[in-house]
Amino acid sequence: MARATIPFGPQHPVLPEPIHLSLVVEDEKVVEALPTIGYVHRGLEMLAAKRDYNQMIQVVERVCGICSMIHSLCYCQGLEEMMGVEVPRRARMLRVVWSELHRLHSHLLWLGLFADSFGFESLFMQLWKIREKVMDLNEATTGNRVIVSVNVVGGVRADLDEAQIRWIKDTLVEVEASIRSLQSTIMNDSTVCKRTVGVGVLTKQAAYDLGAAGPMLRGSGVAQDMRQLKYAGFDEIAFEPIVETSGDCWARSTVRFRESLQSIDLVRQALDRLDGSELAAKVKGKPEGEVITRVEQPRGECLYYLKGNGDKFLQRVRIRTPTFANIPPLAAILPGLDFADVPVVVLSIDPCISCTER
Amino acid sequence: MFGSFLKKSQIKSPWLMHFDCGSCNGCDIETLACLTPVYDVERFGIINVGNPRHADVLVVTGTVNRRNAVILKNIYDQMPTPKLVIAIGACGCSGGVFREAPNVLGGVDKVIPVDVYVPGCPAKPEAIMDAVVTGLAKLGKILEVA
Amino acid sequence: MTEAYIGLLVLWPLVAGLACLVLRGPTARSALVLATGVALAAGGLALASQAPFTANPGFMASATAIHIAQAAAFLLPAFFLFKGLQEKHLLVIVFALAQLALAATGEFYLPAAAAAQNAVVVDGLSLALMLVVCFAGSLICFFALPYMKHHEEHLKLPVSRQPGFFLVMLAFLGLMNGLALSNDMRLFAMFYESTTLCSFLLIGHDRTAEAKQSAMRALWMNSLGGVLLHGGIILIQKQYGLADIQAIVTPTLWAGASLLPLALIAAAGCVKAAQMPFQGWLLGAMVAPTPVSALLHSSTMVKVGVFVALRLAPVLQGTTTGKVLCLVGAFTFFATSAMAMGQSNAKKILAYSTMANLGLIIACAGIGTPVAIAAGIVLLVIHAATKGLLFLCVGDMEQAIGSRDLEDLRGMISKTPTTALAATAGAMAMILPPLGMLVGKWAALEAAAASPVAMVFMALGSALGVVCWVRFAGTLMGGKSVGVQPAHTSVLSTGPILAMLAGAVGLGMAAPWLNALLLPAELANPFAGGWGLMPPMFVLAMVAWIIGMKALSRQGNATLAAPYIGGLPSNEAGSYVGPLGRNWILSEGNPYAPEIFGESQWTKIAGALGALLLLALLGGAII
Amino acid sequence: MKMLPTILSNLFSAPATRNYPFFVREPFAGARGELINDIDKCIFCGTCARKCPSQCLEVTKDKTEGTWSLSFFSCIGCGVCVDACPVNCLSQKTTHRPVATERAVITMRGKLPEKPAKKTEAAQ
Amino acid sequence: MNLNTFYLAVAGLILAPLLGGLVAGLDRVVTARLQSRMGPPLMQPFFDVGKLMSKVIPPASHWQGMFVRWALIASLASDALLAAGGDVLMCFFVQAASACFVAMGAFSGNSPYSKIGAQRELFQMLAYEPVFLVAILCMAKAAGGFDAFSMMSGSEPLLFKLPLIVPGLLFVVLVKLRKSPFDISASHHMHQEVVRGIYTDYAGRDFALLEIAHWADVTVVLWICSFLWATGPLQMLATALITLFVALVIDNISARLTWRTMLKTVAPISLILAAANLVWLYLE
Ligand code: SF4
Ligand code: SF4
Ligand code: SF4
Ligand code: SF4
Ligand code: SF4
Ligand code: SF4
Ligand code: SF4
Repeated sequence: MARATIPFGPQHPVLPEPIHLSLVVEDEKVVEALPTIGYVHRGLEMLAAKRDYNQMIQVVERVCGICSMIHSLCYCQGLEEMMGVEVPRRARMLRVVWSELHRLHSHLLWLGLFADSFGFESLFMQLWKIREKVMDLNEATTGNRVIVSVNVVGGVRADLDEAQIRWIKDTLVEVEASIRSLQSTIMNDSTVCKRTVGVGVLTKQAAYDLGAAGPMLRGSGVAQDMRQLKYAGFDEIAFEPIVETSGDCWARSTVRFRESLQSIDLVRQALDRLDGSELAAKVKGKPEGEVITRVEQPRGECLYYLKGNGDKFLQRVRIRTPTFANIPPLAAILPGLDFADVPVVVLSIDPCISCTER
Repeated sequence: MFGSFLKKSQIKSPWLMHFDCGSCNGCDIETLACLTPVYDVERFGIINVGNPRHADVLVVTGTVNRRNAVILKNIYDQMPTPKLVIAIGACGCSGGVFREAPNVLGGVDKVIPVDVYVPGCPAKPEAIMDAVVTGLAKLGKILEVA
Repeated sequence: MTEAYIGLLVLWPLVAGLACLVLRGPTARSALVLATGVALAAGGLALASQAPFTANPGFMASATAIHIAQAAAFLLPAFFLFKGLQEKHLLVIVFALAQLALAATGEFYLPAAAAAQNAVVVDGLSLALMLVVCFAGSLICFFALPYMKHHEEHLKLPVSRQPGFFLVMLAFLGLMNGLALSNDMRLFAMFYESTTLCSFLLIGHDRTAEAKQSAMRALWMNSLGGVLLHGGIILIQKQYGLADIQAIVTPTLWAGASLLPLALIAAAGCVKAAQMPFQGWLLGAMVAPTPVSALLHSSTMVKVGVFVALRLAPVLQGTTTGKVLCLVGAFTFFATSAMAMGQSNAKKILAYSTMANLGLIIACAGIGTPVAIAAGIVLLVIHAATKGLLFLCVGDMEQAIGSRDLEDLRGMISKTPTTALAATAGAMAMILPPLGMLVGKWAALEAAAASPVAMVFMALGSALGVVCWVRFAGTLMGGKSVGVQPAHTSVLSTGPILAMLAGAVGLGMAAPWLNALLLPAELANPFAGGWGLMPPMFVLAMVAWIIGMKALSRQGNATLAAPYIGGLPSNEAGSYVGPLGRNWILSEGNPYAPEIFGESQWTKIAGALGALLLLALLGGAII
Repeated sequence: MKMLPTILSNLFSAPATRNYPFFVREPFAGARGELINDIDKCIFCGTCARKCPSQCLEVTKDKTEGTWSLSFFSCIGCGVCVDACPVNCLSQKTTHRPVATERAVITMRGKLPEKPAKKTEAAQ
Repeated sequence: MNLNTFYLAVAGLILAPLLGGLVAGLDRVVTARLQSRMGPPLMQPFFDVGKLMSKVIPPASHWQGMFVRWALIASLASDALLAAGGDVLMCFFVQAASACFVAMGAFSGNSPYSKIGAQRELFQMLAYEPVFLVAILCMAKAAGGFDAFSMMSGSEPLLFKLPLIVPGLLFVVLVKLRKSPFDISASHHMHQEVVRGIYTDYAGRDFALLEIAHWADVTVVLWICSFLWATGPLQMLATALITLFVALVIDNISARLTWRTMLKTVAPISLILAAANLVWLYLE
């Protein structure tokens, strides 16, 4: 049987982002997969030497344009911890609102791309049509569709008025109904199941051993979610991680599907808890010391290590992103797959290369 | 008549190819959003193709770093002429917020000629549509002259 | 004069072969082989110009000839028995003994059959086979001259075995001619058995363990065929006292009678034509030098099988035996096409495709209408040219690169351009309209309107064949071009290839007229029915050819675009700069879907089904 | 199969497409679009340039005149400068910045305020 | 061959690709509407081809130009054949030849995606050709002749005698239109692991000609489908349009399958149904 090499990427239509996989296939079955990254590396962490700790908020937001808000949230939380700032309750709840809206649009986006990876174009279109409503919510409340720039050290820069809160709630009712109408397609459609059920199975033990994160981990049956750490406003909000056990592409998409509904619920809970407190606390002094903070991004656990030495420039900013954690499990499940399933499985980890390489 | 039909069709059928040349995904996703129902650039005859040999318009997002510059050049060279290049976002225009980062070259025009720049971070889908229209108008002028 | 030509066709090759044995020099051998080829071609054409005719040349019509045939009926099995004992091969022994017993029954216990009215009867069918032998066979013998020289250089033999080899090769042609021409069952049986002998000798020529094993397998299977044939002959002898083939194949003779004798003979044909489950011997024949495979596959041996079936066809029309035979052929067509799909060994692909096409001819024979028979003969002729061409090409490429695996033959277009292009053209000739094979297949499908199941098998086999050949041709055309490497060339290897190519294409284009020639007078309009489509299609094909060549000449000198490999830079043709900044080879390989087209499971399952169908063939005749 | 109701209802209802550029939706009130400077108000204090995360502003001044230049290709529209400006002369339109075919920098000149020293004193 | 046949053939030669282009335009508009989009103008495919015609690009292989032109001629020939009332079986074989040329051209290209696309195209041919062939045999049996005229001149719709070949024909249409779930060798849309698959290496003018050949193919396939209700030209048009619409709907409600699934399940099932129909015709 003859072996063929298929260079998959870095410019490849299935993946909007550049990563390269040298796939060796035999009879269109993968026998070897060698990943290469570095095509979107920018050297972002080193910008900390040139941008002060406040300016870095805008920089770390651009680690990734999909869950940008959650990056700045994590960064700001780290600084707040380092500098001992108490964030007002309204700001913490607003952070939940926007971070969950980000998760919602990220999951819809991902579900769409996932659908497209197995050639279900109309599902992609439908999901992205729904997503536009969420993008409108972002734009109307913060001024930008994608990179909302609401976080500052000590709180947030934007606020919601009553009319906006009502509008968000109304829109979310519509969005929820539209998402639910696609549930049977994503979870039960026969052709979809043909492509997802039993494809790219990652066992619970392997997920744990290889250090998977986020929906990839929860799809394999491990109930771990950084929101359990009760950062931002999660201390007051009822939250239970969503878990599936089959560990295949179906489980990962189902986790994300259910999480998008859960996010809507979390936004509602947070909106109900908005009180009249300040938007941002006053911040005094310069960051000093080191701190590690973690948040749950749509793709999983994200970790920031920050070190300040009393200067306005941070001495070190290190970011470990969820996709980075999910690449070893991916490399483990690729061999043995049908070549046609490679994009499905690669997308099932929700690869975000720009955060992996920063 | 046939000749003018061919000229017209070059403006009526821009197939675009998107390359993420070191972006943060913000602009990529906005570019992709252009294809979806609310924006639907297929109205202009635009198809997103994944293959430079079929593309007329190269849409580049991102900062351009030392590693992907050669890939960008490769893809550009593989496109048939006449071709348009659209640089998307602050990153594509100049390197944006990252232009002083160590691995960033800073802007698509450092590697290949750019026809239209779309500022913004991320560029809005409307702005991207504007860019295509502007680019095609530019192409139309070139064709008329030639 | 006619008789002299017949003598030339049958005896000259034998004599020339013997001369090869005596004059051992390569020059003399080449001269002899070339002379034989020319003589056969000339003789064949001379005879063809007179057809149809009957004749009684002394060496075939005399009592001595019959005596020789009777003696051969004992001597040949005796030789097989000897071989079987020598190799301790049980099946060979059993079948040789059975043959001896049958020969004895025919000779001593039954009244002798009446001699045939005419010893030689030449009609369209025999003419077709004879011309195939004279032209395709001769070309293959020419090709064998440089091939065997190279082959022996490669094996580093101390003493050349070529004299013996060419003796058998040439004699084979003569015997085949005899078989095509003879109208007496006893003579026919003698030629039939002697082809078994020749193929046994040729397959075992290399004397390796594998060659020996394959030769023995061919021997036992074909001896079984011999047993069936003799069984049929003896039943006819007992029932009618006939040995005149023309008399036997008149449908009125069999009205109301059991067709068992004919079923037996048809089954013998199936064995020779390597129909399921007897595909094994023809596959094994692949170990022999390529000219042998080419000879066995295109112009001799297997053609005996379909020749027999087509001979009997008029009687089979509309009978159960005919229907089952049609199924046997159609099923083999389908099953072997599927097995070809799962193969990367180029010679095995050719082998399976041979069986498939023979299956199609057998199916035509089973249908038995004049239209179907004509289609079968057209297929027989064109298959000979096309398959001969493909074998020669693969043999030539194999000698150039030392492998016969399709994966290694990838991109041969840049190494041995002429041969690879000829092979591509051959592959196309197998599948494309308006070339002959496809046209024959189409005629067969339309003629098969009587049997829905056979039609479904044919539809499947047809698709499988198309896919298999496109992949074959595509693989030769594709791949990385690593620059033209000089390969050995000889006029005697490219010459026959080009001649075969001309034959395959020319005959393919002439198919409607060929078909018309073979039909009875009232149907013999070359453009009746769908055949009328052919002339416009030729015109179109010509136009396409010209336009395509223009495009080729325009693009042929263009600098090629760098390959699109996801934007990665390439260092040199066929590689790219991949992980770790290293240079990675862009290797290529076809998927063969072994879980669907795996050889072993098909051999088992399809073999069993084929065996069942063959039993049904015999059983159907008894009932 | 499960998608059938959705696509059929799509077929029989109006498309979701906004026919841009023939139809332009009213931008959201708070949208952060094109950055503009009411240069007459600007005091060329340079706060915006210091705070800008993208470092795309440059403010210089000589004795009587100041220049404020924005390399708008690098502006990320974050609005930090708008927030920081002490005299609120910076603002962001709700519409996006038009596309350009050339690289350019926006440079604005203005008179320095009458008594800069006084102003600083007053602030103190 | 009389003059009438000749005119018909020429009409088929010219009209069929145009019809195919319209079908492609209709396809894109209806697909867009099913996805809640406005979609391109109806004439968009013609602009696309015009655009491709005027592009300048080096070929990926010296042979592609030749194969493309052969494919185009074969496709047009199958159209003309059908229009002139020729043998439908031969029309099918001629069209298969066109597909073979396209695959050969892709094989001779230099990108790995093009070659995988060609391989997959072959597997697709393997899956749909027998089904299509058996369907045509069924039609021939039910109509009493292999030529297009006898299939078009029935007094009563063939559909009543041939209900079981409908799934098979739909399968063929989906494959030929390159629609989900069978857009395996080349997808119209960007996101496929093999890029544009078999079309990856074709570009510029060659690609434009290929597109025209594809239009001609689509016309032939839809035309053959319309034989199912061939009691008059309007009915045939309606049948073809309904077939097209059903194919588009299926495209929009299903994911792409793999060639293994196609070869192991879809193809055998539709073939068995069609074969059952054939046997049934004989038993009747
Ligand atoms: S190990 Fe520490 S000191 Fe050394 S290069 Fe890394 S960060 Fe710098
Ligand atoms: S732990 Fe991080 S820095 Fe260390 S080798 Fe791994 S990826 Fe590199
Ligand atoms: S996916 Fe990665 S890069 Fe994108 S927002 Fe999330 S963590 Fe950031
Ligand atoms: S990894 Fe990035 S920051 Fe480090 S040297 Fe390389 S380019 Fe520079
Ligand atoms: S311009 Fe902004 S949104 Fe676009 S890629 Fe750059 S950082 Fe991301
Ligand atoms: S909007 Fe942000 S990036 Fe732009 S000039 Fe102001 S601070 Fe700088
Ligand atoms: S901060 Fe305001 S006043 Fe100061 S320089 Fe900037 S725009 Fe002018």
